[in-house]
Amino acid sequence: MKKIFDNAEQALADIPDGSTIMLGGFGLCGIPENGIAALVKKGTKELTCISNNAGVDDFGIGLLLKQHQVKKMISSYVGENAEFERQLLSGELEVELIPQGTLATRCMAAGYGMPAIFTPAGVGTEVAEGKEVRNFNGKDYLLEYAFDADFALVKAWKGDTQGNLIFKDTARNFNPLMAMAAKITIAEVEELVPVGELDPNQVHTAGVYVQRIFEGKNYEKRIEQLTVRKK
Amino acid sequence: MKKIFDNAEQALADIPDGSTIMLGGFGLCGIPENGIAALVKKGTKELTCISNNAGVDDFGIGLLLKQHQVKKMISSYVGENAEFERQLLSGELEVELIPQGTLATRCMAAGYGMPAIFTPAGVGTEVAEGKEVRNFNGKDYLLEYAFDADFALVKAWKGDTQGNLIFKDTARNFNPLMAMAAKITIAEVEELVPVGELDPNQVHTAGVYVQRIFEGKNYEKRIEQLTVRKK
Amino acid sequence: MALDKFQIAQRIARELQDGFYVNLGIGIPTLVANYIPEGMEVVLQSENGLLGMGPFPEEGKEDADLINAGKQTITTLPGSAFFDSAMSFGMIRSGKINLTVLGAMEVSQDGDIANWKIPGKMVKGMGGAMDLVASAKNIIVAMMHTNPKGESKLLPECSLPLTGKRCVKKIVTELAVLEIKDGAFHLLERAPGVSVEEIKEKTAGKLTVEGQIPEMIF
Amino acid sequence: MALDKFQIAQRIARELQDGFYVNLGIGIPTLVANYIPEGMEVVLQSENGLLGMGPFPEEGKEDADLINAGKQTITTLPGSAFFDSAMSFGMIRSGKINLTVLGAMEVSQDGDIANWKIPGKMVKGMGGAMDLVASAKNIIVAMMHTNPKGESKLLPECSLPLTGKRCVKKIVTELAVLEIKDGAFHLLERAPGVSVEEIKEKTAGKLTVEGQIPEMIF
Repeated sequence: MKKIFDNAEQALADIPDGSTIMLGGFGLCGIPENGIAALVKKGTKELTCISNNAGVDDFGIGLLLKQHQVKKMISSYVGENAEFERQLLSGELEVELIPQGTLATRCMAAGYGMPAIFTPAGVGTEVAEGKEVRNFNGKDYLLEYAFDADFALVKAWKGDTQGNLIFKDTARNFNPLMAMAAKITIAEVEELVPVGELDPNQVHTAGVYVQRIFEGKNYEKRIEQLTVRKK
Repeated sequence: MKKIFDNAEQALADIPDGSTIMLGGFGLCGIPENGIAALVKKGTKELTCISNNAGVDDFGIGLLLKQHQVKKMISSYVGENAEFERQLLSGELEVELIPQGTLATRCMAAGYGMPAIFTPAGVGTEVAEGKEVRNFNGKDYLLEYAFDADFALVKAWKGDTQGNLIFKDTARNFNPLMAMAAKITIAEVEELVPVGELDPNQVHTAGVYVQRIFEGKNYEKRIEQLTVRKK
Repeated sequence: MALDKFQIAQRIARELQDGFYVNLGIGIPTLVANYIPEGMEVVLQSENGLLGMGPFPEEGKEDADLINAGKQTITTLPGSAFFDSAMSFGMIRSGKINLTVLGAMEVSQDGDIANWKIPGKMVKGMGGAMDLVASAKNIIVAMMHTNPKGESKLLPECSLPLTGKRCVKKIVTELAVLEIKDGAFHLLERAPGVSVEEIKEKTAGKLTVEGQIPEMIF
Repeated sequence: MALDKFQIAQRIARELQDGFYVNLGIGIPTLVANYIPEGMEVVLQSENGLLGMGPFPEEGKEDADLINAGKQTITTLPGSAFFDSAMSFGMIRSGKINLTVLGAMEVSQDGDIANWKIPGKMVKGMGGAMDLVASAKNIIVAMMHTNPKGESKLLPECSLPLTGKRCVKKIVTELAVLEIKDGAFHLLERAPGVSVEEIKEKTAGKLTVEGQIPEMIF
């Protein structure tokens, strides 16, 4: 069982053009910084990216957009990115906007082997167009399908050599869901520890979901909205 | 926000006859011992119990069965209980057997606000009788509905005064799922700690799901199948 | 006199009850947190995966791994719990969040809400708003009564693409508190010194005024 | 000579591959854990909520909170992880478990399996068996070729209520290893000294025998 890779380049080496890739993170919090950098370096093109947000102009998925590596974004919120807006308006970039909870639950559905789920989000809105509506107990729900992604790039706080992961604070967000959902999950961790060091009761993502793992380097962890109070 | 109760009697005082109650645990592992004892003492009748198993003759849900407090059991496996068998054969007790994963996922569905889920378990068997079958990507799935339970009795290792719970080892099983699923969740914990003592990253069940909590007493934690190896 | 945004938040805070779990949207709704009555326990949910959201961190103590749904740096409180986004929206969908407060561009007399998209403008996305409005048992909208052009935002029908249908229960604007039921805005309270006439004038949808309408007191 | 239950387990263990996640049912399947080849990493799942199941505890070190799906006291191994029952069956349904080994009362030539219910007898329930057989990509059945009355358990069609349809891929009995495909049992290997004739005689379903059938070596 060889899950450990030396770095992002090696772990992502075989991602082909045209792949559907899930990228963990909410805003710039908990994003796979090393994985994105490796994709940029590698120049993988025609990507369909499933990610709650699309980064900012010079960080996160914004770096992939700048290199025109993204064909389609599937996200819930894509503000704060001028290059994104330019490509969208010029028709270079395809965008599918879906409710955040639906995004999360469609990841979970894939991880749980459920082909579709029902959610009330979007009923009566344009999100419902072309979708099956079904009433349960007097309330309408949309049928939404599980995602089918080739790769997931997720970022955890700690991981062990069997692929078990622990996330920190709100950097957890979509990461454990995407880890469960993709065919091949590549996890980058701030600290890669020997097997046996993580408490089995505290593992958020069991190693069964993680095919490749490496210790990431030089995390910038950029803050999008610094808000503080005086001491 | 008054979630803390002194003991099981007080926390369960208002459970009426005829309630649908979820009981956590797998076999005798992680069962709400104090809650069951309080139900026995209180003599609540005509219960519909949702629980993976039905205890043994003199422990767990078996204690409720002995007092004829259970009208219906919804379980996946009910062996190892002579009184159960007697009541079932005599028609005193109604039993609905459902696959274990379906049981778990129907709990989860309730907790996640999903009215129904799709699962392949039971397709082509008598479990599928009368149920909607739907094909996704060439595979058949059954439509199974979320449970609708009045109360959940769950047992955790540690809990805090806001209702946050941490489970231990395989005593986790159905407990966090049922905690999410019922209208009123009553958690008993081996150790009730002040708020702030649990690491927010290690909480398995957030307090929002727990309406009542108490520190349980005198846990017997009976072992059903003692298997050991020589030193 | 019309309420300022702090007073709108303050008024909404009166809807809180002890033990409530509350989701506050970006903008005025966020300010509601500053007016939680002393001694009342209210737990704030941030839909990116936190229950028990605390105030902004002290300068220098910010942590990039700890943000709210508005991407702002925040803190935890004793009793906080983290979870993933599916569980977060799971607890929203299953009705465990007692109150949701959010902003809107338009609300209809049937409780429809539009707050995510203006045709012709760059669309940033709905984020978690559609999930929240479709699921929450109790939704209060905090918004101005009129748009910058002076047009009413309380309409017979929304003109903008909807975020959700028949979901808003109450609206607090700079002028009034209104309840939505039976296809109409029911005027409950007026801002100090604001007349029923002015509210009528600025409400394009069906407005019901029954009896004396009390003034809010601050 | 027919295999004993340990040899059946030993033979099944040869189907393991490095890095496999495996779910072993109660009975003979459990014994497979004893024959994992040296140096091969195989992680055992227990569907009550554990990956990385270890051996039985030393006397006196048993823990009531740590049991397997057969309710036996067990241990963890370095790298173990606990999870709830929904996630456990989630990973089963999504095909993350590479191999499932379980017992059966009957198997049909189409891969149907019956192992949970005998009409007229007290029914204990299906536990997790229906979930496992409906979802696993690779299912091996470990069972005796015939029942105590000497009747074949490899049938054209199951006579007992089904646990799952068209799911069994391989069967290892005391007499043979058989693959199920195209509506037939394909004989792959014989137990040492067991003749093809005997296997034919004890297989009620359609049996395909192509070329020389090798003997298993232990």
